[in-house]
Parts: sequence; structure tokens; C-alpha cells
Amino acid sequence: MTLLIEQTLNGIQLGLLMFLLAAGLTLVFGIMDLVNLAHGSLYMFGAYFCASFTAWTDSFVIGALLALPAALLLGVIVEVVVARKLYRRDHLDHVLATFGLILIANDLVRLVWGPDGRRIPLPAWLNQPIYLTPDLPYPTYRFAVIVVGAAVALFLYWLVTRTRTGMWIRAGASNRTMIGALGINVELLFTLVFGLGAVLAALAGLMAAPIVTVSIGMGDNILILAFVIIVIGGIGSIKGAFIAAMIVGMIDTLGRALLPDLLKTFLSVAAANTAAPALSSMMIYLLMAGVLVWRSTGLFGARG
Amino acid sequence: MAGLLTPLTTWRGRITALLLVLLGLLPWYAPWLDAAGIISQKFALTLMTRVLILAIAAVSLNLILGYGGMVSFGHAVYIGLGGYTVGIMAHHGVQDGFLQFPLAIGLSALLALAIGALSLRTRGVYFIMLTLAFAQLLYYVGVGLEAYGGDDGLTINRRSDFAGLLPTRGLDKIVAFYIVSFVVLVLVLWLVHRLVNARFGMALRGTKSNETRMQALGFATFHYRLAAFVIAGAICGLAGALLANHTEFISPAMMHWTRSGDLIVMVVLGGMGSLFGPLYGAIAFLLLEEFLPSLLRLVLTWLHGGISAVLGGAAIGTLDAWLRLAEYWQIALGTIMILVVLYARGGIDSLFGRPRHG
Amino acid sequence: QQSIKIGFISTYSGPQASIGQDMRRSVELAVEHLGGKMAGKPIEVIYEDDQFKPEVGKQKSEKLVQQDKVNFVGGYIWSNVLLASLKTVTDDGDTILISSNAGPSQIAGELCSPNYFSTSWQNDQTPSAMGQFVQDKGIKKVYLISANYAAGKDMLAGFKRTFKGEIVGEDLTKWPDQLDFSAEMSKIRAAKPDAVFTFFPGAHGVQFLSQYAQTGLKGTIPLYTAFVIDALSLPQLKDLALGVPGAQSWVNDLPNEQNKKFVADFKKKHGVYPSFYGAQSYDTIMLIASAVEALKGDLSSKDKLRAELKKANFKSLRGDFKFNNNHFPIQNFYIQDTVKDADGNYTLKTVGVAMKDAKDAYGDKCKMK
Amino acid sequence: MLKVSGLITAYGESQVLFGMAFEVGAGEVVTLMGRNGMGKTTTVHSIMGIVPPKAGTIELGSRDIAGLPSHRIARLGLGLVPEGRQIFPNLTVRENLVAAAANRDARPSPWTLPLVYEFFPRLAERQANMGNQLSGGEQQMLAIGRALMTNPRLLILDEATEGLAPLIRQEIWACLRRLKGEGQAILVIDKNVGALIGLADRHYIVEKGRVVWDGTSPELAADVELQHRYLGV
Amino acid sequence: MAETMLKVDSLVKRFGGLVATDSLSLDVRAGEVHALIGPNGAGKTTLIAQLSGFLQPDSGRITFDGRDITLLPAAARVRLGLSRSFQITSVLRDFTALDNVALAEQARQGHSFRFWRSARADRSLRAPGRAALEEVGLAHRADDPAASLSHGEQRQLEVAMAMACDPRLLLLDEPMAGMGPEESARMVDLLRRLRGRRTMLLIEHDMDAVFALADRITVLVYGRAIATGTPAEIRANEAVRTAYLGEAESG
Ligand SMILES: Nc1ncnc2c1ncn2[C@@H]1O[C@H](COP(=O)(O)OP(=O)(O)OP(=O)(O)O)[C@@H](O)[C@H]1O
Ligand SMILES: Nc1ncnc2c1ncn2[C@@H]1O[C@H](COP(=O)(O)OP(=O)(O)OP(=O)(O)O)[C@@H](O)[C@H]1O
Ligand SMILES: [Mg+2]
Ligand SMILES: [Mg+2]
Repeated sequence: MTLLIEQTLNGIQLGLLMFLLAAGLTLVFGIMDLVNLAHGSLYMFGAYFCASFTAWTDSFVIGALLALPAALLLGVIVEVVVARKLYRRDHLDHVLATFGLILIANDLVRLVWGPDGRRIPLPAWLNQPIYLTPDLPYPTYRFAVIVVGAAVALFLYWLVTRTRTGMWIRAGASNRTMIGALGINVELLFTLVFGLGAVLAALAGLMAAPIVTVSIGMGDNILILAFVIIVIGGIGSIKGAFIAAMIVGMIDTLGRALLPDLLKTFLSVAAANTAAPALSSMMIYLLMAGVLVWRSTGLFGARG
Repeated sequence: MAGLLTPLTTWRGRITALLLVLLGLLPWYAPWLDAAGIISQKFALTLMTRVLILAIAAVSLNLILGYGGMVSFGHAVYIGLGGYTVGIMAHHGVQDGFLQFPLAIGLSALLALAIGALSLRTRGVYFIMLTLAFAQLLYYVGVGLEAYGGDDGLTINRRSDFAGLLPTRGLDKIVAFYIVSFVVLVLVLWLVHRLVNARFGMALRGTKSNETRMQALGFATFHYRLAAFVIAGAICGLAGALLANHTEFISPAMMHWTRSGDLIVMVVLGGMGSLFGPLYGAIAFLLLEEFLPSLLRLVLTWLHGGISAVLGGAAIGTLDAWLRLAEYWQIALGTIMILVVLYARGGIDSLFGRPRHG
Repeated sequence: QQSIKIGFISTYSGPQASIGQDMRRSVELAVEHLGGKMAGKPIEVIYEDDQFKPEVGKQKSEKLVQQDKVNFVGGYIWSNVLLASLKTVTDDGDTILISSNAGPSQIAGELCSPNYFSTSWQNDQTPSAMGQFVQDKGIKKVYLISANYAAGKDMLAGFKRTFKGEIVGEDLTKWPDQLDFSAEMSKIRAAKPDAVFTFFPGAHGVQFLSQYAQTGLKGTIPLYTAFVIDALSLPQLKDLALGVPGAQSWVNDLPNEQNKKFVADFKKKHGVYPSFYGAQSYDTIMLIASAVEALKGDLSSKDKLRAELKKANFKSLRGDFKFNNNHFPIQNFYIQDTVKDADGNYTLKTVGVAMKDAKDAYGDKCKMK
Repeated sequence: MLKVSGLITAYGESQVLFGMAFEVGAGEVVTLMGRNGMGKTTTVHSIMGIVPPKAGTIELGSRDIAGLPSHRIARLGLGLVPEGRQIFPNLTVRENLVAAAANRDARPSPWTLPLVYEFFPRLAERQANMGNQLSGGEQQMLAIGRALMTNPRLLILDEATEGLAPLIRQEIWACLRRLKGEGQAILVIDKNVGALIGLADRHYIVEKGRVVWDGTSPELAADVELQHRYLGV
Repeated sequence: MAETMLKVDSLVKRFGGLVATDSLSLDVRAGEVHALIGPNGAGKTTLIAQLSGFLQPDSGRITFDGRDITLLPAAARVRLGLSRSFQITSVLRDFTALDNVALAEQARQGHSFRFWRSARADRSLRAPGRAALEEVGLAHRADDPAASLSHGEQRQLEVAMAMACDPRLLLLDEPMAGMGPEESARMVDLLRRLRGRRTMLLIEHDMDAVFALADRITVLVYGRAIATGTPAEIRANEAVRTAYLGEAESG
């Protein structure tokens, strides 16, 4: 029973971690309608910035706080130099250009930080487990992830659905010409939003870093996962992305926890042992395929 | 074959024709290149065989992506299936190419039919991700096939045998296989050309442009899209069968999503919805990957020489340190891609002048 | 004057580039130690990046063999890259391939080739050594966890070959993109094993160990590893690695002369310790040198060359070793532990011999005598 | 107030405007008329900075606005009801209006959400609908409401009554008349020549990218031959 | 009395709380021009969408030529001879005007699973295409991409495509909207010539056109038909005047 509670907590935590990864992408892709494959690179830069600043200041918290403005700056530069020329283009042009950005980012990181990865050591107070019950320790840092993830979710929801800025972003994504003709400086607006996307990516990167460690290309695989989440949730819906992340986190965790035993009830032990890991790798794709075959625009999506 | 080449009166047509002639005659002038010390004959042929095969896959992707607006992010799965068909049959001692190839093509078509039937209900990014999902499922099946090496893959001991028509050893084998690949590529280009300009192609392209309208005109758009999807899958399966023969090795990496991504990059880089675009794209992408580091090294040596002559050698570091920079050639590759997107709308193909509309 | 041409394939870009860098540095050091010459002929090493992809590795191998016409191809970190490239080099090219790391069982068995040599090990051996060690310690219940790909499965199989106690749980995790091991950690805690054996290469090992500590398992349940802790991961792992043993056929403190020189020179030049990847790469060059010297630089006869290589008549960093019939080394496997050196850097130390003169298990499947 | 002269605009290679010139005085209602494809919309787009002109001047007040980015132009007080509605499909009706709200001249009695709803009760009923879930006419109402919400100095209506029911159309003419009474300057493009003659002060007839006739309402009303030749009525 | 070609039986379509089509029943007789008018948002386009198969009704029945087509997909209905135009222009923007109508002709002929012969060289498609453009007055723009046509010209193309399908029942959703006065007049003329040859269900807010063309008029308000009758009857109907027409327009 405690095991089940613990695994549920693990699932929630993984879900929120994945929401963090997907949050910036929801903003930039789901709402601004820019397919930014380099989102994963911004995530990586966030982690590297944080690693360097943490090493420099000897404090993870200060390091993290310094990494965010650095990421904003980077995001603004990328927007001005490349991304802003892409908004009016086809999604596939976005893909090609931002794929180029990934290549540049990975080699740039190698050039600057070298090929070795980094581990960000946590301060002692975040590093110990908390005992939920005497025999159920839970890592403190995971609670921090849960809190930050939930806060980001609320902030984004408020920004996009409750503010005029949010309306302009959505309007600008569907019809740039017209939003300009209403007197709104789309160019500036989009630069800032892209910058915010970069900050969110970096935040995800630096929050994940103590768990997954910092390495070149760390954002590339995550990117697919983030896309999976916002697609399951329905593009453009923050609520959807949040719920999808929780579902994926839960199914993934519980699947890994329970699948082998489940399979053993009707397969031989050896067969179960080979089938379980294969199935759990496929799990999120099966989930996505199932959702999309059932509802062609994700759980909460309106447009394609 | 008439009509395959855009008229030779345009630059575009001439460049394309020249390219095809250069590719077609490679086996005959490769020894000359070798003698001149430019590139070894064997390597030139092996490398270009790979380029041609991936170009076939890219052309097939372009049929659905460029003409049909269906961005399949799982197209490499057919390369994988085609390859595994050949590999697994060979593993069990069935070497007959007349069995292997039709089966590879047929199975790929079937798989495309299944994936297409499920995915084509969705649009846009949902479609992209759904095709990705199915490809990933197959990828993990490949990883799980321990009997065939799991993710380590499987070495193919003997290539497909076409009634003993193809040489099996040495240079002859390489030359023959190059020619086979080239002929297949040309046939595929011709097929796609006919297809997209026929009524079927017009219906397909119309569906890309405005599906609702096409339905209102009475086209059962789903059927056209599905048919194109299956044809593309079959062609790509053929490319997979060729590729397995070329590398004499199969592994799930053939169908990893990054390979599907590479195919998309080739198509977009070369020019979507243009017949020869994917060919240009495949050539550019694969040759850049192969030669960009060497090219950079040349440029760096030259720059270093120039600058050190002006500033004095000590000031700017050793040539060796400079040459190390060539290790970061992907920065250059990335930059090239971005420049193509920003300044050559319509990919490489558009550099040779836009075709008349359509 | 003709040079001795060696192609060296490894991963120099992407997440795994630090391995490639370490191998390359070691090769450069070997060439330096040889004075840039073998049998009086200059050595030319051509490095090619496999980008961690089998097809690219294969294409680069083709380039080395067909275009650069090298005499030897060395390197290869990954089994799948090696398997993809094997035929191009050994059959089509009739060139000598010396693996500096990867050692898939197929090549030790049915795919073995007279043109193929290894200066590393066969994949099963290292975990088997660890299994032996755990067995010898009298540990009864072990939980196994590894990455779900071919090498990861080999590792568990290798461990089980020598460990005879009870396996209370076994997890293969999603590869390569598992974010988080908390579900597995919870299962480990619930299974209450006496020890955990794990295999995760590179960044994933660091990730696993730090989560092991974060969840409070470290210090509660002892952890035994293969290929998790090495000179490349230590600077990141630091104290996380303390008290976590690993198995290896080479450790940086092995007490022979050539090894002392190698480690000292490497440290002087790069400021860090070399890893076993580097040591095996160094050995690759030295093995080649021994054969070339013996033939006085005349490589025209492939048969003579193979015969010389087969003798393994060189001073390996592991001390001398012999080749098995399938051209894999017959060598010792050691247990290593993490310590701090005089400057306060973390490094590895030999704490025992797990297996002496170990032969891999696939020699009989190889048709070569 | 708005003075356009010598305007030349092209889409890529094909030139569409050939020295377009006209004026709108303060508080004046002016129309552009002409057959399909003559360049009326292009003129509007040039003024708004959506398709920047190749040559010519566009003076707003005393300032030349040709070549400014369109958001700057809009902020100087131009409000556009674009051809083909162009409402934001992914915003609700309410959001479409709120996103546009502005009162840059600090007018004492500006258009506000309640006022727009009062004018188009149908929009109030559908306020939670997404833009793309509206009927064509409702979208048109929304486009007009949205332009009003910016409280412009010069209101530009490009085929603003397309697809509106006769009753609503009449209400819109009445509203424009009322706005005119309040001193609002308006530029109208519309096919209802009859209604325009009743409403506008002056008219310009556009043919192949230039003005071929201009005059007052009575002059236009009187010249049946002219109406027939250029407008087909 | 001519036979009924299209029969709509207590059709219902809801969008959330809104009933866009409220148990609507309607007959269109063979050969007539039947106009459908009503305030904005009355549910006219929604009805067309259900008739043409782009929306599924919640309940009710649609019969065409005695055949129940309620569940038939859109494309299949076109093949039965029922085609529509769109209120919000929907053309193939990257195709030339001629390609647009040629595709309509291709659809009419069937046989689109032809994989080999070039379609652009096919005179049996191009010639009828040109004729269709000619009819709406767009022949001079045949080779321009549809995206570069002005709004009014796209509206003309829109109608040309619907007609090129050569349907027996033509559903026209505000064909005159966006056209200038001259083009509108030309369109009225064209429709008048087609009258008798084709059955038409015409939605239009241009009352001059409606009264000039329609044999019968149905008035829709809030998804319900409040009146059906001849133009004269409708003009005289007080309820219609207050709900829709207002005072007669000048011009
Ligand atoms: N995006 C475009 N690209 C190329 N040509 C265009 C484009 N938009 C309009 N044109 C051309 O410019 C000319 C003028 O178009 P414009 O839209 O200004 O006409 P208009 O007078 O507003 O007509 P309408 O009454 O039909 O709206 C037309 O011939 C049209 O084909
Ligand atoms: N997808 C939808 N979701 C919700 N409401 C919708 C949707 N589509 C249409 N509506 C609503 O249904 C009603 C009927 O719309 P419809 O387009 O049929 O009107 P119409 O009679 O054609 O009006 P108009 O003359 O303005 O074109 C409108 O109030 C509209 O807002
Ligand atoms: Mg216009
Ligand atoms: Mg309507």
C-alpha cells in the first residue's frame, strides 16, 4: 500500500517535471504557432548556465536565478536573428531552420563547456529525503519540482487566458497582419513571448538538471516527449498540456512499477521480463496513438 | 521518358539534366577521378550509392509531403521494414531478390495502409505525431527482436541474389549495385512525375491546398491521400531493401525518428513539391555531412596561412589548434540550413529558378 | 617514404563526445611515446566521427578503407557501430580492425574474423567479474537494473552467469530517454535486496547514482556496478561514487611501468586521469606498433601481419596478455573503488582481483583455431 | 486629415496602383468605388502599411505615414474593418473585442464593450463563441465592432456590409450617419451605391489603380451615365 | 406542380445550447430557384452544411431525389448531383483560376484514379474549365494563381467552381456577396439563364437579386422557417419585414 502511494507521488512528480518541459513549448508552439525544435536546446542552455553559475556562486538557488535572465537574453537573440523571419512561413521551414539551430547549439555547448557533462549538486536542505511516514522517505527536491511546476502552470494559464497580452499572442499567431492593423506591435510582442518561452525552457532545464544531469543533447530526446504531451493535451490548451503531462507521468510510472507483475500473471516469467520493458518504452506512444485515433485533436484541442 | 526533364531551354532544366548525366556516368569516370587523386573509385561509388538510395526514400516522402501536404514523421519506418524483410530472409537463407524485393515492397505498402488508415483522420501536427508514434512502436519492436540482434542489429552475409545477374565481389559488385540504384532512382522519379501530373496528382495536390473545397467538388479526399500514402510507403520500402543490401547490415537505428527527421530535412532543404528537390536535398545533406569537415579544414588552413602571414604566426595560435575547430563543423551545417530557409525559399531547387506555376 | 596509416573511429560529437576525446588523447599520447614512428615510418592517424550512429560509423569505415586506404582501423565504442562496420573493414577491405572498446558476443563467436582483434574485452566479461565478486562476498539477494538495449541486457546476462544467489527483481529501463528512476527506486526499496547491481553508461550512470542518493537508498542498500564509474564520470559524481565498487580489466593504478608512465603523462598533459577507454585505445596503437616493428614496417603480407598481431607481443597497460582463439584478450578483471588522491581529486583504486586470466565464453563458437 | 497622392503599389512584379490620389477631410465621409479588382483594397492596405507603397505620400494630419509599420499607423488613429472580415478565429467574440480596445485620443465617450454589444445584440448573445464559430454576418458585425473599439480618428470600412442582412445593413448606415454627426471621419468602400450616395460627402471612382472621377453625392447621383460606365448600375 | 427534388424533414442541429437548425422542414422542387433568407446567424449556412454533408445533423432526415442521404459523405453527395458554394471564399489558393475549375470538371467526370496521363494537357478538362470561367467573367485571369485574385474575383471563382460540377441541385451561399454592382448584375443574369436547367437553393442578402430570381422564398429565423411563399407574399409579410427586411432600401 505504501508502495502504491509512493508510486502515485512519483507519477505526479514525473508528470509535473514533464509539464515543465512542455510548458515553454505550449507557449511557443501551441500558442505562437512556431515549431521550435531548438526548444530542447534552450532547455540545455538553461541547464548549462545554471551549472556554471552554481559552480561560480556555490549556490544552486542563486545559480538558477542568474540562469533565467541569461536565457531570456539568449532567447531574444535567437528570435531577432532567426525566429522572427519564420512566423509567416510554413511549419516545415520552421523545422528545417530550428533543426539547424539544434546542430549549432550542441556544438556551441561543446565548444564552450567541453564534451563532459555536469552534475549540479543540490544544497543540503534540498538533497535529503523527507520522511512522509517513518518508512516512506521522499526526496525534498521532488517537492520543489512539484511546487515550481504547479506555479508555472497557473502563471501560464493566467497569462494566456486572462490577460490582454495573452489575447494578443493568440490573435497574432492566427493573423499577424490584422493584429498589427489594430495598433499592436507584434514584432516586439513576439520577441518577448519567445524570450519568455526561452526562460520557461531554461527553467525546465535547470529544474531537471539535478535529477537528470547536464549533458550535450539532453534536450533532443526530451523534445519529442514534450511534443507528445502537448499533442495529447490538444495544441494550444494549457489545461490540456497539464492534464496530459499528469496522465503520461502516471501511466509511465505505474506502468513501470506494475507492468512486469501484471504480465507475469498470464505470461511466463522470461517472456514477461522481455515484454515488460519493451511495452513500457512504447507506453507513451501507444497512449498518444490511442488518444489521437479516438479524438483527432487531442484531449482539449480545437485546431489542427 | 519524355517530360521527365523540365525543358532544356531553362537553366533549371539544364542543371537537372547535367546532374543526372553526371550521376549516371559516374561508374565510367570514377577511375579517372581516382587516378587524379580526387577521390577513390570505390569510395565515390559506395558513397553515392547511399546518396541515391536515400534520395529514393526522400522522393517517396516528397510525394506525400510536398504534393500531398502529409508530413510523415515516421517515414523511415518503411526503410526499416524493407531492410528487415531482406535481412531476416537472408538470415534464414532466402537470398532470392525476386522474392525479397516484392515482399519488402508489399509489406511496406501494407504497413503504410494500416498507418495511413489510422493517421489520415488527423491533420497537421497531430498527423505528424501520430505517424511518429507508429514508427516508434515499430522501432521498439525492432529493438525487442532479440533473435535478430535487438538494437545491435543483424549483419547480412550475402546480398540479394537476382538470378546471379549481379556480381558478388570486389569492384564489380560496387559498380553493379550503383547502376542498379541509379536506374531505380530514375524509374521512381519518372513514376512520381507521371503520378503528380496525372489526374490523381491534381486531386492529391488540390487536397493539400484546400481539402474542404475538394470534398465540396466531390473528391473523396481520404482515398487519394491514403493511396498516395501507400505508394510512398511502398517506394520507401524499396529504398529500404536497397539500403540493407548496400550496408549489408540492418538495425532498428534505420527507423529511428531522427532518420525520419533527416528525410524531412532532405526534402525541405532540396525543395518540397518539386520533382528533383529531394534529390538535390539528399545530395546536399549527405555530402555536406561527409565533406564539410574536410572542407572546413581546407578553409581554416588557408585562413591561418593568410592571417599568420599578416600578423605573424605566434599571435594567432598553431594551425593544429585551428584545425581542431573543424570538429565543430555542425555549426557550419546548421548555419547553412538556416540560410537556405531564410534566403532560398523553396529550398535548393529554387536557386535554379522557379518552375512555372505548379 | 610510406607512412603507417591508422584510421580511428570514435564518437567526437554529441553527448558521448567525452569518450571520444579521451580515446583520441590516448592515441595521441601513444603516438607521442612512439616518437611518431613505427619501424622508422611516420605514423598517420585519421580520426573519424561516427556521431553515435551505426550508418555513419559504417560510412566512415568505408571512407577509411576505400578512400584513405589505411592499414588498420581502430576505435569503436559501440557494439552496433562496430557490427555495422565489421564487414566493410574485414571482408571487403581485407583490412585489420582492432576494437578499442566494443566487444559484442557475435564477433567473439560466429562472426569472428582473422582480420579482427580486440584490445578490450567481450561484453559479458566485466559484469561476470562483478557477479563473481558479489558471489564471493556471500551476498544472497540481488536486485538488477540496467538500460533496455543490447549491451544492457548482455550486462545482466553476464552477471547472472557467475552470480548464483537469488535475483529478487530485475528492471530494464527505457533507453536512452528515461528521465527519472523514481519508480524503479521505490521498487528496489520494497524488494529489500542485500545489494543492487547496475549498468548505465555515461550521463545515465551519473543520473542513476545521484537519484540513488536523493531517494536515500545510498548507504542503505549497497550498490555494485559495471561501466558506471570511470575517470570520465568521476569529476561529476565526486562523493556519490564513494563506496560503490565497479569491475574493470584496467584501473589507473595498475602497478606496471608502462601504465605509470601513461597515467602520469596523460595527467600532466590534460590535467585529468585517463579512463579505461583511453587505456584500451593506447593499447591498440601499441599492439599495432609491436607487429609493425616485428615486420620491419613491411605490411605487404597480410598473413604475416595477422600472425604478428596474434602474438600480442607488446607491453600492455594491463601487463601482458594473450589472445584467445577469437582474438579477444585473456586477461584479469579487477575490482575498483573510489578514493581521493593527494590533490583531493577523485580517482579509482584497485581493491582486488575478481577473475584471473579470464577467457570469454564464446571462443568455441568461433571457427578460427 | 488624410491626403493620399501619387500612390504606387505593386504585389511583387505586378503593379496595381498607378498614382492613386484622394483626400478625406476632418469629419468627412468619403467613398472609393469601382469594379472588382481595380485596387480599392490595395489602396487601403497601402494606407494601413500592410502592403507598403513603392512611391507616393500618405499624409495623416501633417505627417507622412507612408512606409511606417502598420501598428504605428494604427496608433495614429486609423481603424480598419478589413475586407473578408479577418476576425481572429481562435479568440472568443468577447476577446476579439477586448483585444482591440483602445482610446488613444482619450475621447470622452468612447466605444466600449457594452456599447458595441448594445449596437450588435447578436454579438452579446454569441460572446463566448470562438470567432470561427460565427455565421458570416456575425463575423462581419464583429469586425465592425472591433474597429469601433479602437476609437479611431479615421474609420476605414472595406466592404463592411458584405453578408449582412438588410435590416442590419440599414442600422449600420444609420450608425455611420450618427458617427458622421459626431464628427467622425470615415472612408467607405461598398457596393451599395444608393446607400452611399445618401451618406457620403464625396466619392472617388477608381479604375485600374487610379482615380478616374471624383465629385459630391449630388453630382454622382445626377450622372447616370457615369454610374453605368464605371459601376454597372 | 413539379416533383420535389430535395426534402428536408424536421432537421435539428445544436451547437452547445444554441439550436442552429430547429426541426426545420423544407422542400425544393425540381427546376425552381428557391431562396433562403433570414437574419444573420439564423442558420442558413448551417443548413447548407448539413445538406452538403459537411455537418451531421443531430436528428432529422434529408432526402434527395427520393434517396435518404442524411448519412452520406460530402463527396458522395456531389456525385449524386448536389453541389455547393461557400459563403466564406474557399478556393485552391495555390492553383491557377483555370486549374481550380478544371479540377471541378475532373471531379465531375469521375475517373480521378488515373495515374499516368498528364492532367494539365488534357483538353477534356481544360476546355470546359475555360468555358466556366468565361461564364462568370473571369476568363482574363485564367492563368493567375487564385491567391492573387481580388476578393471579388475570388467570389466569382467560387461560384464558377460550384457550377462547373454541373450539379442538378446547386446550393449557393451568398454568391453575390463581395462582388461589385456590375459583377452582381452579371451574376444575376447568369443565374437567370440557368434557371429551369438547374434547381437552385439560393442564400442571399441582396434583396434585389432575391426578388429578381426566386420562384419561392423561405424565411429562416432562429433556425425555424417562419414563412415560405412567392416573392410577393414574402414582401408583404409583416413578420418578415420586422425580422429581416426593414424598410425597403434605396438603390
Ligand atoms: N496578394 C496579391 N498578389 C498579387 N496580386 C494581387 C494580390 N492581391 C490583389 N492583387 C491584384 O491586385 C488588383 C487589385 O486588387 P484589390 O484587392 O485592390 O481590388 P479591389 O478593388 O479591392 O477589388 P474587389 O472589389 O474585388 O475587392 C487585382 O487585380 C488583384 O488581382
Ligand atoms: N461550429 C459552431 N459552434 C458553435 N456555434 C456555431 C458554429 N457554427 C455556427 N454557429 C452558430 O450557429 C448560428 C447559425 O450560423 P449560420 O452560419 O448557419 O448562420 P447564417 O444564417 O448563415 O448567417 P449569415 O447570414 O450571417 O451567414 C450562428 O449564431 C453561429 O454563431
Ligand atoms: Mg477589395
Ligand atoms: Mg451564412
